[in-house]
Amino acid sequence: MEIPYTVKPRPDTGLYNAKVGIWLFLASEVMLFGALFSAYILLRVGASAGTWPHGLLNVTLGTINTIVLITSSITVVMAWVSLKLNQFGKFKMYQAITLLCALAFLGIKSVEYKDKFSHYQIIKKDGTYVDGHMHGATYLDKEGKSREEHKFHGLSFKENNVEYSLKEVVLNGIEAAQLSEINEPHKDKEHKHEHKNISVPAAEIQKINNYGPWHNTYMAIYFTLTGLHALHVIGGALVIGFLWGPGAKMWRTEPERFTNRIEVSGLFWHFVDLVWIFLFPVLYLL
Amino acid sequence: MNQYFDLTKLLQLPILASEHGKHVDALIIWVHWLMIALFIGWLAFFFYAIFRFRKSKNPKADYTGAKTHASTYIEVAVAVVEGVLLLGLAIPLWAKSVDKYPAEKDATVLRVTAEQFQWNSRYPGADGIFGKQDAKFVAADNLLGYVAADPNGKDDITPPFGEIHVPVNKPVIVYLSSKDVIHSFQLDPMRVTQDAIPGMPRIPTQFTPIRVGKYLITCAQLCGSGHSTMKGNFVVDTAEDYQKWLLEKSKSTSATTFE
Amino acid sequence: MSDNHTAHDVSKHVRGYLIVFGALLIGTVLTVWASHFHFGNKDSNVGNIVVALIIALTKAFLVAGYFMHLISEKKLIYSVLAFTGFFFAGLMFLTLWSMHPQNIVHFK
Amino acid sequence: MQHTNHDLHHGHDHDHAHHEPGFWGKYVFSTDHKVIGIQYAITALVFLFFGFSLMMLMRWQLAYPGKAIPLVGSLLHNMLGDAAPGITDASGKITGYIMSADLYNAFGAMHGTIMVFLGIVPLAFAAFGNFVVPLQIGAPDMAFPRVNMASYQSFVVGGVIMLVSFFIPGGAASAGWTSYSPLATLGSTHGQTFWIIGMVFLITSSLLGAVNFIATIIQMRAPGMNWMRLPFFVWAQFVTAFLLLLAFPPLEAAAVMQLMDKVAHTSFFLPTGLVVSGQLANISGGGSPLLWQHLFWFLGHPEVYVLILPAMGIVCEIIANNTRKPIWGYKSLVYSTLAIGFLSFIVWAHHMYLTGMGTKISTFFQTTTMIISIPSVIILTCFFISLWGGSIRFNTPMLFCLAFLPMFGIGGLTGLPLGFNYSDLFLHDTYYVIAHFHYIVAPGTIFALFAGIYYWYPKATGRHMSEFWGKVHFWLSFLFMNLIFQPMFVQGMAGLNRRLYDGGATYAGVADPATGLVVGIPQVFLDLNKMISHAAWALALVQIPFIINFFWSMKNGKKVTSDNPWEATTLEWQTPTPPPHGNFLTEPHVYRGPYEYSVPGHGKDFTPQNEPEHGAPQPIPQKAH
Ligand code: HEA
Ligand code: HEA
Ligand code: CUA
Ligand SMILES: [Cu+2]
Repeated sequence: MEIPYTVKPRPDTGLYNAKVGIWLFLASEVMLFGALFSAYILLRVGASAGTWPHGLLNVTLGTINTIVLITSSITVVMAWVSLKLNQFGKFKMYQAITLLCALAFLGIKSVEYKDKFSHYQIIKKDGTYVDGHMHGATYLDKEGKSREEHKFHGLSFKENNVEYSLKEVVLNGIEAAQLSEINEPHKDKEHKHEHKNISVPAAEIQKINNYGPWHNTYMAIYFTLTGLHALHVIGGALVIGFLWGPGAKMWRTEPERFTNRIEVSGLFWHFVDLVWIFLFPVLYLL
Repeated sequence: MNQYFDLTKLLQLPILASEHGKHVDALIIWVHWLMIALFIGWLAFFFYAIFRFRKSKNPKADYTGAKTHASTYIEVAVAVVEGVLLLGLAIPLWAKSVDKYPAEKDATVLRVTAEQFQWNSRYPGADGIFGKQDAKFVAADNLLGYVAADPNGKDDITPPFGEIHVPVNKPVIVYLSSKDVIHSFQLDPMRVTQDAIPGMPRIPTQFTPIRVGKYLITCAQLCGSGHSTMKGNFVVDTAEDYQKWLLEKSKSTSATTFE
Repeated sequence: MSDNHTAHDVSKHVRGYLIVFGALLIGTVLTVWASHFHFGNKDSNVGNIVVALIIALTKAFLVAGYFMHLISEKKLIYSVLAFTGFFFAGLMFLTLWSMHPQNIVHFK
Repeated sequence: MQHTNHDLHHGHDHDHAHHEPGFWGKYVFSTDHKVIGIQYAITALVFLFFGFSLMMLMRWQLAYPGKAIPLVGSLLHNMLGDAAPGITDASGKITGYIMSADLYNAFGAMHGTIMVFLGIVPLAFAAFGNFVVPLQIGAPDMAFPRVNMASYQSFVVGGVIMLVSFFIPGGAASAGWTSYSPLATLGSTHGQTFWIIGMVFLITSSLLGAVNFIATIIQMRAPGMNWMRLPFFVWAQFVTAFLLLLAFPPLEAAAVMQLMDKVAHTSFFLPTGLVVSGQLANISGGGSPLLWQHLFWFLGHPEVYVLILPAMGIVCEIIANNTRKPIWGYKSLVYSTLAIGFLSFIVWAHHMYLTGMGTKISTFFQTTTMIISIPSVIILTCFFISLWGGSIRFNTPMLFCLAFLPMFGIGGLTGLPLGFNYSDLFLHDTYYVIAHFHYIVAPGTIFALFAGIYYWYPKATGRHMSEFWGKVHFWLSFLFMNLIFQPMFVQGMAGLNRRLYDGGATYAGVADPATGLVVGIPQVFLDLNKMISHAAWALALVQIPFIINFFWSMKNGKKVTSDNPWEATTLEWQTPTPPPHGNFLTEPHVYRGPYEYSVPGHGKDFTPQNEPEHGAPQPIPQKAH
């Protein structure tokens, strides 16, 4: 006996196996992201006043990425339609666009990530803050010969066993007395912070770290959610890529089954898009 | 209430030294009555059935089997009893213990801060007010970040680790917190258990000791390699002894800081 | 909708897909635009959250409904999703409810 | 698709042409649900025994705190180093090796993890589900054979990661199987990281399995096999699969967050102002330890029903078969199971009563907890009443099933005092809890699984396991299980806490000179530890007959005389033995419910599901070539 309903739907359910499978899988995905969204709400509600950043992310890039994903969604649908209409060439074309969109999305995301890692916050010994992008750092070696760096290498670092220690860092950003001034710029209209280069001597630094996941719970959930989402994008792209390249052979042998595969992979892709539809406002706008 | 069917003997519950404790025991005992009744009943039926319907005795099985509805009644009965225990005892008693706190002035108030693997206590002293705390001031010699400047803190009393005294027959309010991991403040004779969770300052728990004696504080939450040894002494004194103890502690206090 | 489709009624849907696509683009622009205003009373951004969520939900409905064919999907799929939705709601609300400061016994 | 004889043969040549599977293809990378089921079974049994072995070592420490471990002491030391430090006598020479507190905690955490996620779930759900479900619904295989294989491989990877973690510096995870943060996250060793990654693989495995089972049961039921004709075992697996599908992802999310806390130094579960070993922890803070508990128990409680439902399914099959009569109240069984599945998602916080829960929340969760106990009562009651009027055969599988009933009864009933938070106040974290759930999972689930092994073994191998040694295995296991877990109730009532490295010695009762009354745990209850431990080791010994029986019978067991040795009604017995690739020679048609035993007016006392209503029974197809 062969396995039934791999292509034709089962009469009483009206579905073929893979369709049932993917929807069940998506159900579990809903619970996965659902739990993370719950965590997000909880951390946000629990965050003490002024510590939750607003307008930290680059909305333009976020918007572009949203559009990129939406576009990829429509091309996925069109690819499936093309197969239904028996236009294999068009299918190839649409899925190619889909894959390009996937790449574009990941590219833009990595740019955003990179930006966050070069964005620093300094807590000075006097309890005030300096916040901005790393402009440069000056280090001194034993003989007091100074050395300019564009990147921050920690309070001290070693290079071919010469010990360099931090003299000062220059951030391009703002100074603030309270965290809230940094995190809620929209709240206080009175003192307008325009960005300028601020140099901070090592001696005044109480704590310095960049906006990696460790920076605060917002960055933590931001990196976790978008990172997990990015993994889904990669996974989806791999599947679609396979069905576009080597997997496409099946079109000649079992066209119907191949069309189903495209539909199923498409369902997954739309789900990834769907998650982003919520991530975007939640992380970028609110 | 339960002197007629005394399961305490059978259940071997530890000595009871707090006022509300008798209710905890009562609930435990009532539930166990339910369990025992069900279990015996079922077991009896069970053995009778497998004995009477063994193959050698009953070679031909009966297609329909039991035609009774008794089971439904039993199930309903179980549900009802559970409901009664729930609405009659469990819920109201819990509500009482977490919602109705005595006024601080007619209670013995103390803070207990758990850390791996011991119990710190702090009394508000004569003024009855604890010193302020502020994360800013947390430092090696002041791990709870008490504000040195705060006058209320001056007379606070901090006895050595794991030494906690309270007077008998007076409500006790303990404000729990933890420095590092989750611990659980457990006083079996008082029928008290409450987790001490970092980041949740001052989770309160209350009870009224009714029996002078020296009791054990145990930790009821795995908290690391020293979990099993994380015990403390909880001494219930007569009012006078308590005052004496408090007096001598308040002398030595200035010396004892945290750590 | 799925499997047993004649080429004809698939092509009928194409227009629909394109309209949805347009709607999604508009929705995207809309959220961004809306985020520049402040809705509701001034020292709480609940208003904005509501607005943003409404737009997001609409977009989600469009994607799920049309791109994922949900509006014309089989009963089985609906019931699976219904359960999932219920348990998801349970997870989120019960957790948030339990962790609401008012429902945790602590010094007030 | 009715095969004519011709294309049936064709089908076979075809089969051969396709997979001429060598050893690897046949036993290791097989996509045949039966082979995968057996792979799961053996692997899980080994893990089960391993998990038990960890506990036997812990039981030594509990019975004889600080005494040198006999037999394997130096072995432990050689493998784990200072985790099993040496102890010296007066002259300073090493007299033996003991278990450090950290090792005890690691073993405890891993015992829990291994037993639950690498022992019972793979055996009860994956192994039995894989082997039996497709056969019982009349399907040629699972819906997605390759996914099925992937699920098993992911399970093995997860298991290996867990095992490796014992040998990394600092040893395995040691924060309990519940891995509460901050304890799990603080500290510099990587055992917890391994645990999390291992869990991610195990979760993936279960998710793939769950999707596959549900799809299979929905899509691949043979003609006539409508929902109310499904054997109860299939129903149990169906609900179980949904529990895994929807309850595991939140734990996966939690695991990801804990992983971030561990490797990316985030603070999802770490609050502000943590003070670790004398100084302020260098973390951003702002997280919540309670969040982890909620996400863990959101899985945790459904998980416990994952441990019991398949067991109930097995018990149901075997009771029906050995009472030779239909199960009493099949419908209420099904609905109760669905109810349990549904409710088990909204009771989880009964594990968190003492985290400082307000009245509203505790009322809600107490109530749901009490409600969920009712369907369990109904299920058990149906099983009891099914005995009434039967013609009971006491073979080994049946003995294990009969024992399951009261054992589950004890475990379940003792859940009630835990379910009321006011009594849990005292019982929480004591050995009463340990006894509660072990009664359910050990003499409960494990017995049901033993029963299942003895029952389906002939179908899988074509041979019976020895009845005699089976009975020996049963009676002795039954005795020692109870000697192990019954005393734990007593200890728990006396206030002895779980997870105590020294078995409670620190809390040993002392008479207070002032008042004369004894506080702490009276010595008698601590002495029970020795008795329990001896019983545990004895339990291990009496598994030897089973292990030998299990392997020996593969070659030398009594050959089955027919494809249906137990004279059962369900479809798995209407196939050749062992079933060929593709299971059924011709697609079976189902005409009736699963338990049509002793139907009045029928010659024999069982009527297979696929036997046509009128006329001669379908000839049972003989072995494939
Ligand atoms: C398969 C596993 C399983 C099952 C089925 C259950 C079932 C139940 N459990 Fe249990 N439980 C666990 C596994 C399980 N539990 C585990 C592993 C833990 C500890 C986790 C940890 O902290 O490490 C735990 C802990 C635990 C707690 C937390 C205790 C604490 O930490 O303080 C609570 C509290 O409510 C609880 C309640 C219940 C209840 C009310 C049921 C109910 O569903 C029970 C309903 C059943 C009945 C009421 C029995 C009816 C019996 C009959 C009808 C037959 C009688 C037959 C004869 C007499 C012949 N359980
Ligand atoms: C399914 C779950 C499960 C199972 C089956 C068991 C089975 C057993 N458990 Fe365990 N246990 C847990 C889950 C389980 N446990 C959990 C979750 C905890 C809490 C951990 C924590 O605190 O974090 C715990 C804790 C725990 C403790 C408390 C430790 C402490 O708090 O410090 C103890 C103490 O005695 C214990 C003992 C036992 C014993 C003696 C068995 C015995 O019943 C074992 C019986 C096993 C067998 C009989 C083996 C069968 C297998 C074979 C015979 C192999 C055959 C092989 C082939 C044929 C190839 N367990
Ligand atoms: Cu502190 Cu356990
Ligand atoms: Cu539970």
